[in-house]
Amino acid sequence: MNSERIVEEVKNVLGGLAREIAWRKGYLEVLVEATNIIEAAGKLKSMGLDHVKSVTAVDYPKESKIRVTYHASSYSREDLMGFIVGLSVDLPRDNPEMPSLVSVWDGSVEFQEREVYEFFGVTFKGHPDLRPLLLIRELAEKRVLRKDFVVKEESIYEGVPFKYD
Amino acid sequence: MILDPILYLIAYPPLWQVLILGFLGSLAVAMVAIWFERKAAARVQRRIGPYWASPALGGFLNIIADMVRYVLQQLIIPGTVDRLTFYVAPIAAFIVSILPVIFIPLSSRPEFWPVASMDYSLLIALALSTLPPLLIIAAGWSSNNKFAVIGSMRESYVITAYELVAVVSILSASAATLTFNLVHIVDAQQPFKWLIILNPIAFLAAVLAVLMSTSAFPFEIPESEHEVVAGPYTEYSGALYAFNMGGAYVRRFVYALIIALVFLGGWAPYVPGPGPITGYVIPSIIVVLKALIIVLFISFLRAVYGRYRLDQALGAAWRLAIPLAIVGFGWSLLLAYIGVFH
Amino acid sequence: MTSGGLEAGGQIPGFIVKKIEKEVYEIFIGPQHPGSGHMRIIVRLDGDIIVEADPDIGYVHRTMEKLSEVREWLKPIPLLERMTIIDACNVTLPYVNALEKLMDKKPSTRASYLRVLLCEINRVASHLYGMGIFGVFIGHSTMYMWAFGDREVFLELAEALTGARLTHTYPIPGGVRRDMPQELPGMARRAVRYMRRRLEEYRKIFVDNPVIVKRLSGVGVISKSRAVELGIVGPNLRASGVKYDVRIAEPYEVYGELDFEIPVFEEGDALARTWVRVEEIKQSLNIIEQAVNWLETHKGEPVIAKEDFDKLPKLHKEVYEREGRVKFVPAHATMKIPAGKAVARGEMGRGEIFYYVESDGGITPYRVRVVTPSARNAIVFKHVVPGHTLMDLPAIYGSIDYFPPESDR
Amino acid sequence: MTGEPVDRVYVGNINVAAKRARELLLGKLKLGEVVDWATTFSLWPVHLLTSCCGAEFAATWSPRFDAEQYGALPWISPRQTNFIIIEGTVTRKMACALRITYEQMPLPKFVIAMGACALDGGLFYNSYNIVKPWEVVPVDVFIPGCPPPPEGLARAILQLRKSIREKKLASRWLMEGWRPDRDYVTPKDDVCKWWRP
Repeated sequence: MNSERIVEEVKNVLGGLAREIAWRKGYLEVLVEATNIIEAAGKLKSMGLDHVKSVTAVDYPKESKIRVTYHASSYSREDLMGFIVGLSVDLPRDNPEMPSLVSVWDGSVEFQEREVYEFFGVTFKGHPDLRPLLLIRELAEKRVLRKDFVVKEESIYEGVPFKYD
Repeated sequence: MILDPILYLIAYPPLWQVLILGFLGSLAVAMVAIWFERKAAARVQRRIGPYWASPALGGFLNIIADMVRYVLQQLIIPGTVDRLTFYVAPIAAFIVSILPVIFIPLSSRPEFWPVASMDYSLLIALALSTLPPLLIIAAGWSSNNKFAVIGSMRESYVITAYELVAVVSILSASAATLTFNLVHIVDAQQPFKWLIILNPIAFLAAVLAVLMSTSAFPFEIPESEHEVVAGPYTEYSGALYAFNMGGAYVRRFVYALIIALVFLGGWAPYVPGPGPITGYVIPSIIVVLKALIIVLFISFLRAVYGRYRLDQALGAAWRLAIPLAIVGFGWSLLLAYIGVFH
Repeated sequence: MTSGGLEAGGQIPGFIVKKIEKEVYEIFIGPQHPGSGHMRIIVRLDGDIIVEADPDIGYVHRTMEKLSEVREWLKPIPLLERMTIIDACNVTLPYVNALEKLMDKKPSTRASYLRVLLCEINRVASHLYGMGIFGVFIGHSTMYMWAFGDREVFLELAEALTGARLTHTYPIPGGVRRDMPQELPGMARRAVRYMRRRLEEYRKIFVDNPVIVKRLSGVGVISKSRAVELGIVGPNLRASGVKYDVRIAEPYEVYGELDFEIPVFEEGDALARTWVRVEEIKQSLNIIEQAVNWLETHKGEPVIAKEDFDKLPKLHKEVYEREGRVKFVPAHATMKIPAGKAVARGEMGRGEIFYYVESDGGITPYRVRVVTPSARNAIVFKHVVPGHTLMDLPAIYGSIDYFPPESDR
Repeated sequence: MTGEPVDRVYVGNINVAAKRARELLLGKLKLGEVVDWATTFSLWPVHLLTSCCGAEFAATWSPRFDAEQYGALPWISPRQTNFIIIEGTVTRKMACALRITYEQMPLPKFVIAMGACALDGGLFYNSYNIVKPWEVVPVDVFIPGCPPPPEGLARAILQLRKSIREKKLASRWLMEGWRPDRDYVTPKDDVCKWWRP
């Protein structure tokens, strides 16, 4: 299967749900609304993307949003094994909240959603066991992977303010 | 004379036996066993093992260093334990482990072993050797530690499995020789009518029982460190832990002594003569060497096997070892019927 | 078990008194426990049966994702390899691949072969590490010692190639740091011969040992469909019958040109997972031989990308000619990478590793997301362990080859 | 015995007796040297893995380096050991475990800190989740390196043995109750705070 065919198939499966479909380096990014992400995920799963490799969250303070991407791929369909589809959703930065996809992708997202919860403060509604995984409570409340949590850095750039407004 | 009773008391043979053979002997054997266990495992694993403590002795002094360190370490008594039981259980277990030695003869000369020549010595020795596990369970229970409690529970499961095997397989010697007296059992095997040759099934069952009773590999289950840390001994430190650890090796040695007498012919083919050298020293050395072979064999298994799961070990005991022991017992009755020993 | 004082609200320092459900026995395995490694598993027992297992990880969380964001592009390489110090090339290679995707740079073929060579050496060492730990978990200390002793052979090979026992920092964007020394092919062939002989002895004492077989078969069974749902990776996945390996699914470097097989077992139990590792060691030995043969016959190409090599000053070229060692121009330290998002994945010894690297055009990464095989296998504790007896826990733990620093990052 | 009232039992002051016995054993009978010798050949590290230097810790006991020849044997439970090897970084979660393990061990006890991370944080110096181990427990020997090779760890064990023999570290606790060369390090803030409800 080549890359055009997979774009076509994803477009067919998702129908009007996808706001934007574009190739990044190494994966196909599909942007959907937070409200219909469960529907979109279910459709992708029925297409054969049966597990999630990574639940990636990126903080964009300039645009005041957090983008959560589910990098899904397939174990059962051999022609899909070589591709990764990223199902993305943009969340507001001050109160990020989205439905949990544990009901769709089961164990493969369970711990990673807990990670995103503790690092970014994204609340996953419907997650069976949402509590910090790696961090202690005190640090989890600081949302350490957001850009406004700054760690000190001693380097040749010391003194230069290292800030993402 | 007034000295006579004192001399008699000091030279009272059972006391000597407990003091010399029982305490010092078992201690020495335990140390040799631990040293051998570490060195043999190291050899199989292409290592050196303990060495620099005494290069000439192959690192044997290292075991003494460990012992000294344990005895003179701080003794921690956690605040949550049941104090009396916590102190008493390991010491009592150690003493009770040694006690069967009183009833184990090392020579057929009655002047050296007045108690041991009694008619039920095998029965009493066996009965005493089944006591220590109860004290180990008490030690684990009094520790008020979850791992210790689980270890104690496992110990109690294992007891129920191996005790019948140990008693039946060792008593099959009595069935063959028609006596409970250990001296008579050994004498009946003179010179080469050893029960290991005549009844190997019972011997096999007895060795299995010893493996299970002293938590040797592959049945090291009550102290299986990857689930229950040190099992019943988790909270013990310093000298009390040394008692616990030494106790296991002493028990192994005592069982090995009984097996050496019952199955390996004791001091046979040697016939003890008069006098202390020919009547006591030589036969006892023969017996201890035979027992030592069994102990070292058991120690060596550590390098070869992993450990069974609890249910598998219990299954092996109930499905394999108990039928084996009963078959061995029946085989002994057959031997008695034919009249091999008489 | 609790005395009256505790129930009455007495507080002991370091202890927490709380009510737990009746008839359920809660034990905390780890982090100081012979059977836990650097993590804690909270196990609830009903009798001897585990009814609930809750992995409490994060004891080795060293915040690598955050630290990568404040270091220049090359500096995360040594940082990230600390998370799986025993598999250092495999764990950093996808990060380098992601950078290469962003920069549109291709490494030279010789560099690709050198990377593959080190990756396979690391894979063998990593599998031996896993098998050794597994051995000691089920009470077989000889397996531990043998595996760790033979692992030294491959560490020495890696040391000859890169100069470091564990932390190689070998791949860099566009190539590798050093060329292969003269004596390496001979060493590698000897090591391969030795390891093949030793695998036969492993089979005798461990994999075919009756006690071990009885202990492992039928334990921790993960069915094919369940393995896919849980998203587990690596040998654990292949032991459940899923033929998935990144080296086949999306060949990176020169894996597409090499000849090797992916061992797949159907049983899905602890024994099958052990067998997968043994078979993978055999395949890795084959790849090492092929890579060494290729490298011996194709000399002369630089070990970094052609356009980078041409830009090197004269002195650096001389050093390369003399010592086979690439010296960085200082510009590397502050290089900028075009903005974009890239994803790269690779097959480590323990399974698939996934990198998401985002650049905003600056001198540091904007975001580095890494999902390691152990992080994805951790779910097994929660969903597979319940229902087994307590004595099966170390068998399952060892057989999935879980390495906490890798999972915690 | 006859005729005298038996209403009083005379016993010695047990503290005085213990002190005298201690002085006799350690002063006249040279028991201290035996203890020091025994401890040098019986340094059993507890099974606490703090970070990735654990890979080299494991290799130190492997056949090639075989630290057991010095009498050191990794053992299971802190109650029965006398020696901690801190393998690299100590995170805030692990600091609690480290402190509890240290406190559970019987005296005399020793600590070796392995790796650059245990010195000042190493590569992770600016991480938000690490603590310096020397703020949590007193450390006897530091080993630099990232990770230190097995030879380094073996050498640290030899160094520790040397200082035990020279400074009589193991026997002095019998006399004085605590190691005289070292203050009792207590963490500034509660390392187990995260765990308490």
